Amino acid sequence: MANICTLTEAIGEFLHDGDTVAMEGFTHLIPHAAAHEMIRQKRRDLTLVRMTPDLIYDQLIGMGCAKRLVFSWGGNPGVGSLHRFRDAVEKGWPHPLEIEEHSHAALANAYVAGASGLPFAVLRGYAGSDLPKHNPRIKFINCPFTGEQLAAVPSLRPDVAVIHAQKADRKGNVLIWGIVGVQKEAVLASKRAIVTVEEVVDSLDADPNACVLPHWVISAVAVVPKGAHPSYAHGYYDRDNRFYTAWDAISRERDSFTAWMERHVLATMDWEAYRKLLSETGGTA
Amino acid sequence: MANICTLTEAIGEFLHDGDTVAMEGFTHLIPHAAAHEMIRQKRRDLTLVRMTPDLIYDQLIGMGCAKRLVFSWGGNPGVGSLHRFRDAVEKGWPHPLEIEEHSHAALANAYVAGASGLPFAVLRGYAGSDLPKHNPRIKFINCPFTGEQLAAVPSLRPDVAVIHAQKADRKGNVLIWGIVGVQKEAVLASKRAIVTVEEVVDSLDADPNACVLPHWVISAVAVVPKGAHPSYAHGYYDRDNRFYTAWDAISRERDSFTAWMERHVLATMDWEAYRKLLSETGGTA
Amino acid sequence: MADYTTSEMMTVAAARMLGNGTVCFVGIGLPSTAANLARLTHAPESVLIYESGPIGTKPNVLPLSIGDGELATTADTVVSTPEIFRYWLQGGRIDVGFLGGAQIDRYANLNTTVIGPYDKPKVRLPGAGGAPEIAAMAGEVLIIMNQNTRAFVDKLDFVTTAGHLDGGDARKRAGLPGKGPTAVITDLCIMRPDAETRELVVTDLHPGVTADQVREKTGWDVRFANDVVETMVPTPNELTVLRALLKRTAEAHGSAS
Amino acid sequence: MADYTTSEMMTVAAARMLGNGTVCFVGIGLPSTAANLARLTHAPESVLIYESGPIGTKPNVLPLSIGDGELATTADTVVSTPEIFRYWLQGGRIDVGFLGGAQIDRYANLNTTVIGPYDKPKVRLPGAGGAPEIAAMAGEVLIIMNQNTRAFVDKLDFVTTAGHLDGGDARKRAGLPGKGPTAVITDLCIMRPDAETRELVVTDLHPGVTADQVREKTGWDVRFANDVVETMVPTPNELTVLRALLKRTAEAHGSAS
Repeated sequence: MANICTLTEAIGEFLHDGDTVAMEGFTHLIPHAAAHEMIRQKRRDLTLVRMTPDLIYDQLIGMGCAKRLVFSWGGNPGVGSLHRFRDAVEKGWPHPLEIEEHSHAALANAYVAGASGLPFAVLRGYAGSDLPKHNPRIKFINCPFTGEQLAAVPSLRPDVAVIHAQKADRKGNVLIWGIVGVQKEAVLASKRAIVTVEEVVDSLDADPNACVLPHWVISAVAVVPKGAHPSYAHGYYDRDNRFYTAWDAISRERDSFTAWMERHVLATMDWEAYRKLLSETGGTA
Repeated sequence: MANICTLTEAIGEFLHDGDTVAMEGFTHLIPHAAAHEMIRQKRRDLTLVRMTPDLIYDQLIGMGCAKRLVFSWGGNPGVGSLHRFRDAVEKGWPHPLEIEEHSHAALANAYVAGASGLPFAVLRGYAGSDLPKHNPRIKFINCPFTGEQLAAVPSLRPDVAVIHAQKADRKGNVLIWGIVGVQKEAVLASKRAIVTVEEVVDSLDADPNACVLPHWVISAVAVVPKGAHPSYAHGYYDRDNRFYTAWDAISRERDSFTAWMERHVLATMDWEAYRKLLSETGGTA
Repeated sequence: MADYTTSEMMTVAAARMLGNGTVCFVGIGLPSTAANLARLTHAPESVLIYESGPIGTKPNVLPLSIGDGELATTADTVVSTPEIFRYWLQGGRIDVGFLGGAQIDRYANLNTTVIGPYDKPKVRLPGAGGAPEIAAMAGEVLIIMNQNTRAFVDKLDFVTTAGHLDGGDARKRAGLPGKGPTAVITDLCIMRPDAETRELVVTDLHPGVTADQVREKTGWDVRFANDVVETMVPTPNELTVLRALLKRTAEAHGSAS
Repeated sequence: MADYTTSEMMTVAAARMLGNGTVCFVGIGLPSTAANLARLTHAPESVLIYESGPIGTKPNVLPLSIGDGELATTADTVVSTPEIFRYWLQGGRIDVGFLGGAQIDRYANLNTTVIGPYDKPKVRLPGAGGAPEIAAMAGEVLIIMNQNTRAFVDKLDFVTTAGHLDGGDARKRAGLPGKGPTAVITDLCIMRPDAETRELVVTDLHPGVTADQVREKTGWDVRFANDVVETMVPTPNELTVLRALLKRTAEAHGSAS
């Protein structure tokens, strides 16, 4: 049975300095509350894996939690650049960030391979691209039957997956629906899994073929309402597009970023306090 | 948009002599009506692919439709042997049957690879088994990153997939639920797809993440109520376990098998006439 | 004294092997009966998975086929068959694989493929199904089979599914991740692999069964542990639950149209 | 005369490229606007697929992100992201890939990775996303980009996504299955690859745009077809539908909390 506990306890117990961490959610259900808690608990030297680093990793990178980033598209969706990501890559602030860069198809396949207990993934990918020249973890192999050349990437086997989901039942079985992204694969590829949920219910009332993660593959479930904000939770709340736009200004300069994070994350006790502060200050500022 | 037509037309137009045909359904939703129509239309020299040949291929093999069989478990589930399959393999009746034999894991992976446009599948499989000694289409490769040895099988790319589903909408979008088996992969691995359904409805009313096959990957949809019998259609009718038991006696001898097939399949015009005859003769005899 | 059958003894003995909370990949037939008996008695939190796709299924009646609707209706979730083999079995999520077989040898290798030569079989058996990869990937493997000299043979015509291969560390050398078979439960006894040689050794005799009876029904010169114990007789509760399960099952399947 | 903007002309011209019934893998931003305009005008049966998982989506307002809830709510079905890339894109089910880009060269190769050296970038761009495999696997590729000399460059610092590589049959030799880019639609013109060399050639000029204007905004010595045609101006219906779509979108996203 999954451990149903607070987010503070979940991060404290199951996510450690130096871990390889996959926090997934494809614009939907991004586990922002969990990232804040990692920042509060001052996790360091993390290898962060995520197809789209997005605001969630911009914050972790800017706050010095990350040593290495594995990713495939690093922008602020619909807005522009991730300034903290760029500052780390271009200028090494707050410290240099190693990057391992892939395409979406390759990372999606690498998660599938990880979930499948395989050491590598095979895909029709990267032909003609310069990415393999700069990433030694992209190789090419030949089909043993046809001789065709195909790309290969190592599977992802993170120490911890962190995701946000709509709901869990009292045993810790978790239901995700809508844009399900790569979360099931991220959880099953990882040694441990932390799930934040909008609510815990008596029964999931899920379709037989819905995306349900059984409790016994999950280390901890924490109830964190609105825990995906500014991302969204289908059926609960919409994407806060204004926050994504506001983030561009907040994060553009080191000082404004640091001041915002100190006030909103480090100086708040938990996600509830942060959300309260945010509502008092007009949502973003 | 998928062609909504009769089963006679669907088999006539999209399934030809010499084709490689995958008829899937994992004890659930086995497309028996379509197999009868193939027998009526006297298809020959087929390569039949199916994880569990089951009664459906026992009938096709015994009626001389098959040249080759690709499979991973050939029994009458819960009852015993498939006598027509055994007679073909052991004694070459009605003519010799080439076999390509795999494990379930390998065939499931081969369908996935086919659906994924890859020439081969990689799996942790076959270690210590004698199967690779007798099947040259099982090879072993090494991971380009770790050097580990893994099994490889060619992907399945059938000419036609044939499946039965609960329902389609008027455009030909198809919904499958319950035990979904390997049907989505079989359809997407194949060049053409024929789907029989219990009913056509105005709207599928499906969960967002339900197993839906869009109309534009399907060649033809035919409405055939009870078209999976003696298999079952979840939400419509149960598995006819008595028929599976009765099949053991019907199929044990060549004469009784041939007589049964002639009377029930060749002498009936279509599935509706067959079902009527079956009900008049007490369900099996 | 014995108000139970040898078949009931076998099923009960096999069921007891499944610890509570265990994630078990269940084969159809005898393994399915035993796994569900475990779930309905001492192991209510065990998680049963069938290769057709149901995860955490709690069938009220036993499935006749590996993909009965009852398995889907009572499951925590139902995934595709490729997902079962890829993410759940090969992904290393299974504690126990519970298998039957047509033939077994002293190293718990299984044959479900052919009697006689592969290309000219005397008897064509159903084939591998999920067994080779279940036996390879599960943390450990339990095998349940009726014991007789046609089934317990000196040499297999065909190794469909690797147990301990030719013994010792052969399994590890072949790259098989799981521990392999840890017990074979029959209608007469329980055998377990020797710690060194991995040859099956009789460790438990069911009540009233003699060593000679086991020898008669085994196709090799079977070894016995120094301290063979007697299997505990089925408890009244085990028998009640098992018989009710089988009765419900017979009623449900007999009345299926 | 021109009661439409250059941006509207670009979007309308791009939308017209999508045939009805086409299965289109849609990038976010300009491609998404154009694809949905096509769907709402001449191509109601086109099937739009986004890499986040929605298949056959019919959003009433444009998504701001690639995974907006609107895409899921209005889709025929929503699958996982791995499935999108594996079964649908790599499986060869996509007719048209519709992409944007930061930089393009004369062979329609795209850079969305870095300006400057990879290990010491002047500007770190977002990266590949789905583009390399979309451009590889889709039957053909349409590219929509605003035209200027920072974007249309003589030499890319980094080839993220292969168009026609260095021209001729280079694409085929590199093992890329699809036909590659068949048109680049900008705010000034439409370019298409030469049948032999695969170098982009201006084939259509938008109304009022001169060849010199295009030359000024292109970082290489751009070629023109012998028979350059003028793009048909946006029809009243195209403009009405586009403007209503953008208005609905602004209202929906502005009011999001």
